[in-house]
Amino acid sequence: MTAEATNAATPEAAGARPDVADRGLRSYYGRPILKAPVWRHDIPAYLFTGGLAAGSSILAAGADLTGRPAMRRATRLASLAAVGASTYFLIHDLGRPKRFHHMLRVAKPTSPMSVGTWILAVFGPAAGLAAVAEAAPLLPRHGVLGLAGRALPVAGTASGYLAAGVAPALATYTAVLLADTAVPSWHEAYPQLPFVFAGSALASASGVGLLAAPLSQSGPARRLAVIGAAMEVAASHRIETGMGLVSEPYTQGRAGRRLRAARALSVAGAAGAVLGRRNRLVSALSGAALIAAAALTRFGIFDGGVASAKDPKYTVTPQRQRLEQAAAGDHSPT
Amino acid sequence: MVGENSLYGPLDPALDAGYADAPARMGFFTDTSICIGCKACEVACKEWNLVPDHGLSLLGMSFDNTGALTANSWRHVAFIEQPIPAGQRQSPPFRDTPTGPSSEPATAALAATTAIDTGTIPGADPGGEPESAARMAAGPAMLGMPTSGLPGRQQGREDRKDLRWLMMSDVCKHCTHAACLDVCPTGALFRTEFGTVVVQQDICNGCGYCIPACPYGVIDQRKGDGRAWKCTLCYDRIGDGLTPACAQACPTQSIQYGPLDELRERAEGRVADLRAAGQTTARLYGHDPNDGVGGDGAFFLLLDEPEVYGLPPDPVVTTRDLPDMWKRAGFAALTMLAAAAVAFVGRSA
Amino acid sequence: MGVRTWLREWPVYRQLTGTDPLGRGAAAMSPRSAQLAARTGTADSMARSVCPFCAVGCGQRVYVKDGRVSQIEGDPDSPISRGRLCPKGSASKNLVTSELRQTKVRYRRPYSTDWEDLELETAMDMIADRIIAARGATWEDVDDEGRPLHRTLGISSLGGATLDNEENYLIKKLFTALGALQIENQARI
Amino acid sequence: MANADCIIIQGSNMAEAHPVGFQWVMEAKLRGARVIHVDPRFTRTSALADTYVPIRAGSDIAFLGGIVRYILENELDFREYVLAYTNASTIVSEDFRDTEDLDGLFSGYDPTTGTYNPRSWQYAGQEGDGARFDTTAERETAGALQHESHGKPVRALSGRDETLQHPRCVYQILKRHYARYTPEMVARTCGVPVEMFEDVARAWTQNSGRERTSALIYSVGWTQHSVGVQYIRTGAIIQLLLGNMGRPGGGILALRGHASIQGSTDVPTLFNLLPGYLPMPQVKHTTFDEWIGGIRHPTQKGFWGNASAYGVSLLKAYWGDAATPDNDFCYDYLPRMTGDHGTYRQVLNMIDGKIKGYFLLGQNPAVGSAHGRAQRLGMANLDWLVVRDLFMIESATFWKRGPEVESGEITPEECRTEVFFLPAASHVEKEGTFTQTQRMLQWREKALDPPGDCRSELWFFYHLGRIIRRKLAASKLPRDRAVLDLAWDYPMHGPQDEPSAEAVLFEINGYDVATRRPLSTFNQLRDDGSTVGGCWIYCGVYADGVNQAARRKPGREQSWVAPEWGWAWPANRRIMYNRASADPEGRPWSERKAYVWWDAEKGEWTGVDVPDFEKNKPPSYRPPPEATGVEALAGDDPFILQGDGKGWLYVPVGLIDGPMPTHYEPVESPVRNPLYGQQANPTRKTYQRPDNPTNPSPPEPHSDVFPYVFSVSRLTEHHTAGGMSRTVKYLAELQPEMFVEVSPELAAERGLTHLDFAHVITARAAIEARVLVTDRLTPLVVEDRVIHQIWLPYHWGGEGLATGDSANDLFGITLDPNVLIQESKVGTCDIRPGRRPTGPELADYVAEYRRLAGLTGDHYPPIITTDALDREHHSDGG
Repeated sequence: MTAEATNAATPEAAGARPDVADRGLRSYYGRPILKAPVWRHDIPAYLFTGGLAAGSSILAAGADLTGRPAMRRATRLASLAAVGASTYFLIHDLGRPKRFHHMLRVAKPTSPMSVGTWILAVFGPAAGLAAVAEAAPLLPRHGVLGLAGRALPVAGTASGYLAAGVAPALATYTAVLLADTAVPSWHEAYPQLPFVFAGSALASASGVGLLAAPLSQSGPARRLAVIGAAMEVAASHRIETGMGLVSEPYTQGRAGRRLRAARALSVAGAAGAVLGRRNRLVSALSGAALIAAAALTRFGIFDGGVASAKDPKYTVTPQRQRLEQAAAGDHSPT
Repeated sequence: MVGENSLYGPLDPALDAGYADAPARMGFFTDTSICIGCKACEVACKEWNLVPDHGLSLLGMSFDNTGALTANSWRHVAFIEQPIPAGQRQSPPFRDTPTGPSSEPATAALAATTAIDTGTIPGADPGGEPESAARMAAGPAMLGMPTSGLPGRQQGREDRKDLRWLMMSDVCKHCTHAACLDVCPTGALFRTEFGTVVVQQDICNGCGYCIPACPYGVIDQRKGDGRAWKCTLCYDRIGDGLTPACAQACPTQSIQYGPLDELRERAEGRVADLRAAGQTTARLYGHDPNDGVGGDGAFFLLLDEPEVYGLPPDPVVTTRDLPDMWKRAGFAALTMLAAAAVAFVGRSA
Repeated sequence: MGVRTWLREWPVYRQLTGTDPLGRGAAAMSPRSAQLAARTGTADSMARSVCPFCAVGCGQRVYVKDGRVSQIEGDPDSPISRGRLCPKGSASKNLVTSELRQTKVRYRRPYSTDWEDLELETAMDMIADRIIAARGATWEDVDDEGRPLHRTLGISSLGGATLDNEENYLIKKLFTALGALQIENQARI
Repeated sequence: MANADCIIIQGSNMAEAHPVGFQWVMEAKLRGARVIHVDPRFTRTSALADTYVPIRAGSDIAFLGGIVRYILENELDFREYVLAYTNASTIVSEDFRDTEDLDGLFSGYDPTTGTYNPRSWQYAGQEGDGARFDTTAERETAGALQHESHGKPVRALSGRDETLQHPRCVYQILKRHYARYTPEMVARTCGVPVEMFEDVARAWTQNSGRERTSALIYSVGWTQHSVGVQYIRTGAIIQLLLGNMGRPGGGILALRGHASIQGSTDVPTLFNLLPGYLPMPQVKHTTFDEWIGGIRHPTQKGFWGNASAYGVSLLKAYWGDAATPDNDFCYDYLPRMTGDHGTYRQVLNMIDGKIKGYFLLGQNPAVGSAHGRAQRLGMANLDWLVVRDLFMIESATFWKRGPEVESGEITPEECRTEVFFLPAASHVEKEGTFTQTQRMLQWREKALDPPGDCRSELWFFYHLGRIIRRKLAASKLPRDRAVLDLAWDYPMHGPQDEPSAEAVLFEINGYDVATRRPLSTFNQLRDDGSTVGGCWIYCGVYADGVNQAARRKPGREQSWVAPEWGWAWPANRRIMYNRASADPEGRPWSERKAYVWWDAEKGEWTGVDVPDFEKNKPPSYRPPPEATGVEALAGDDPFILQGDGKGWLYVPVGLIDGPMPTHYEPVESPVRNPLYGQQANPTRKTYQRPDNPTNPSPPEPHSDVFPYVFSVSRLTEHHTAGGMSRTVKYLAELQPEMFVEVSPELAAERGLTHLDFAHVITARAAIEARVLVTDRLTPLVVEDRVIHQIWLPYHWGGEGLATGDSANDLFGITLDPNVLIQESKVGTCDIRPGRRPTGPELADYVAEYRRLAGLTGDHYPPIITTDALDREHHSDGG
């Protein structure tokens, strides 16, 4: 440490000729300017489960509409499970979990997390009821329960459509959640991030369809898998390459590894979805791949942002450039 | 009241936050040119606000053993040693002394790797940017003398001409457009009638969203406690007409408290005086209502570039782009529905 | 609490009906924040004191609540310090309320490896006996030329620079009467 | 101070040690004053100064002497002031020989006693008076401390030459004495480049005179030297020559380090003083009159003329009704001094087992005093030790923890010392007065009762006295009369029977015995036993029965002098000798610097401050020839406590090491004295014994074993020995670890790395610390060789939250002859990378260094390093 740090202090190691060094990055003892997010794995996990729940309800509604009961059943149950997990992750990540209900104190359009809270407040029950409706066949034919048994499918369909209506918001607001921070690599990515999340939400949901639904019913899932994966891969590619310096964190370290793996799995999953349309096993495998890809994408994006917050250069350099461009016109001292 | 500048641009934050007849906006002006680095502000703040200690660790960052603003340090005094002439000094102290190369870049680079446990999350991480730390310590002097590079390159006698020791007491900026406040999902962070930004500890549930939202890296989470903490500009004191603890203690009035308008006026005058006295590098930071955060409630007079003190050179509040963000999210959402439709319509009908 | 009042205190309701639709300030203010006040204002008593560290003599105000020091800060009235304090002076509350501060008499008997407790009265009595004994054993009445000395060199004392003038006065008065000459303080260090 | 046009800070790190006081320097700076900081190390004070001048530690007199020469050679002195208010024109005895003649010695040196006979230093025609002054005894008893309030007795009348041309007038003698302190010599000695020196000299002189004033600020950076008093004297000479004394924005400000350190010398807890700087009697003073005779000269001018009244009133305060004219007011009860009884003598006596009991009252010598090892070994050899403190300090646990326990030199099972730890009351848990650094008394109100067994010293000593008196009540021994006759009843109050501090302050102030009415000025004190006065200079603090020290009229509601806040001695004067702020005719020297002046209409002195002069004595007043005391002060004698009413450029009597400051090297120095053959102070107080070794200095061999100069001082974040700061979490965390500062050049030379460990070695000890490599330290060229200086904070010890080795362990014990203050600001050492050895190896390690330095057996550095004496003898014809 000593030796290398001492070297680092000499311009040679700093890779700077004197004249360049002057304009080179400066910082307060190399310490980060920003505070890195304190969120643990819960948040990226939630990003994934939230997307999965959203995608699944959309698929479920479609299946309901087009008479694909097996796929409907699978996706509705997946949706409930996912939204349940989401709630757990969100509360578990709080510094004061017992105060989770404080989220309902206010409704702030400026706070994506507040908006998300209210979205979940609508989506959760709806998705839940839709899933419960799948229990109708198990109920006795007569008596009160019988009555319920006959009413449930209707209610299920209705709430299913409601959930599907809210689902796109649920799947994409999380992109704003990350983008609406000072974390350079998240904030700069705000135009693409919603598409990454939307795409991988659809892809992962279709993954469920491919896993659970019989070949006869999984046609839409296959098409959706291709579209979703395409969106996800295309949008993340732009994030990883199109933002100059702040793209860097997405290509390095853990974030880079995870995003590269995600891309591979997405492509494989989509291909499998198409090519394996007559093979139950291949379909199931590609479904699993798409789900894994979606999860890896979220974790990768998350890691990239954290890395960008921890290194002052991602904060200072872009701002310096901005100032120099501004000063290019007038030379008034800042 | 929601106005066109509610998210960006000049604004009276108290009015915007619904205070009909709010008192004058109060704030801090920290004049680093007269800071003696005594750290009375750090201690006075902790005594009044009952802030926990930040732990014992020698950081080797000159006399800074606090490291950064954290949940357990709401004032932080930065120390920077630079082997360059301070503007006011009339005779270079080290002239004719048998001094070799300056050690400051090297020592700063080493200091960049020291660890701190501040009892908070994320607290103050070592940066892993020794090169940029070295350049901080080298100072802007070379800009004036293109022939010489970083001090430390030249050899022989009389290398160190002079020494400048920068000291600066950092604090929460109480932004006009406060991202921490806007992203807070519980309303724990709120705008006071004085235009300051305060965390309400009876509300905060430690969701942690405010922490990555702050463009200055001020707000932080306390271990064990789980909640977010930062400077309150002594909301309880100023409500009773008292001066915030740090400003009251400051021996040289480097920290000045008062109505923001008066402070801005005073600051302009001070900069002019310093420039006239040869302190050409003196500049204000965070005083401009037209900057990226609509101006800071706590602004500074600096003698070097902001990043040298650990401040972002040109912070912009993230919520400036929020409307665009929602728009993009909306497109993506519609795209989802469209995609689903396509997928189902396909050959199923 | 009736549903009505509950509703009226619900920030969302205040956002919708009040002047703060974005829930940034007025609407989001909590009950605690609403009646927050400086604890100096609610203190039981305030004593005007002087900083115990260096010799500048900065004025301090010491606030007491429920028999404990609740705050110590600079006295703005002081023409010496104008209400300002250095880090040490600012830490005065910590100094007097520190958990490390000793509040019980401790006694270490000869050749012992540890402290033991002792009653204050007992300690005072033991110390008095030891002074009398040491004085008796080392008393010098006259020098070899018969000139009066009236002293003991068997007892020493060091300290006083952080004590009050009144305390130093009594220390000097008592030791002088005892003939104990060797009284010294920080001024010589 | 805020009125100064130039502020020179030397021997003080004001911004760090006195931050709140520094606000006035900053204020002056904002008003355009030039601030100059002269210091071995670039500190937070330097950072805010306009000019920083690095200087070799221990060479300040050479630097200031250079300023004196600059003034005299260029005749830049404020002549009118100098003529009227100083002794510049006084003629000195023809027997006087200067250091110019004797290679660094003055005439009258006696090698056998190591002291001077000042006979030849006297004013012409007064040689006899020198004999009244026994320098040997004066050194042993730190006689010069009395100068805190007054000069030594001299007779008023003496020959003068107003033209200042007489070769033996003080002005010419001074000029000759400093002739060799040229800028080049300053550079050679101090390492200060010529033009930097001249820059300071120019700034200082150009900002002094009729229209402008310069202030000089020093603190323990000057006092803690073997020639400390002469450091301050040199500053005083400059300020007198430039006319900066007694005037607003001028003067010399001593910054003291403890809340009441001024008070603890005014109302002393010092062996050689009684309250009000009355000297403790020496054995030769067998009667009251002999004692007083030693204080005042029969024909002297000034307020010390009334010494007998002060003495009697004190004895009345001590022994009340028992003190009567018939028994000399119990003068016989006072103990007598026979030599040095100072704290360092005591410590060595402890080691030798001569002392039975020791009280530590808010003091932590194990860390705070020089030669910590001797301190701890001394305490380990007592019968009993009483420690009164807020916290468990190193001095209370030396038998349990500490370097000697680690090295096995002290083992609890074999340490006989009986230790009582009594918890003390904090400053908010008791009431009383502190005297701050500008002589101002401020009353502290009590906020609450102390917790548990915690008690004030007032409580402890009052009740201790009560118990002792009870136990001795039956005694018939004559020695116990002094105790039993003691006036020792003070009203008590509160649940803890706390004695009344106000009652004590009332006694200190003094009162009329018959009426018990408080006195309002020391002029009312009498020597017939009709008045009581516990400390004459404090007389007036309880004027009109009002506790003047408790006055708290807000500063903003009164003039900038703020006379109604607290109370300053003497007689609430904020600037002493302020008569000098007006010219001899009583007019302000200039409107800009008006302070006090003579109002002819009213026929009285007036101004923004209380005139430090008799209110109605006109400038034109000339005393009758036979007059003595106050009456003898002329209308233009501003220095009312001096024997001749003048400011002394030349001190004919009272100082042990010479009438004029002379540069001597520190006792431990890497270089030969560039100015004289005499290396170090020839009259310094030494204790030559094996347990107090001194590193060799030239001309001795082996000085290269300890090639570096080191200095220690304070950090803003900590307080002295750390007992009040390393125990406080908010302070400990700000400076959590012991460290040592070195220059990059020294780091390269010794292979030291930033933040790694290094250890520092002297003949006494080796201590370790983390390394801070910093440009704030710079090597200097002295005598054509590079001198490296290192710096350490001295706050650390083994107890508290932040712990570390103690820098004071590095020092030995050598004292200033005038006041017996140790040299603990400069020494020589070696520094090595890595941690020091531990356990027994540590002792061996240091011993090996002693061996290399030739410090074996009982060889000690010679006091005299010039043969001038022999030469003189021959010239005298033997």
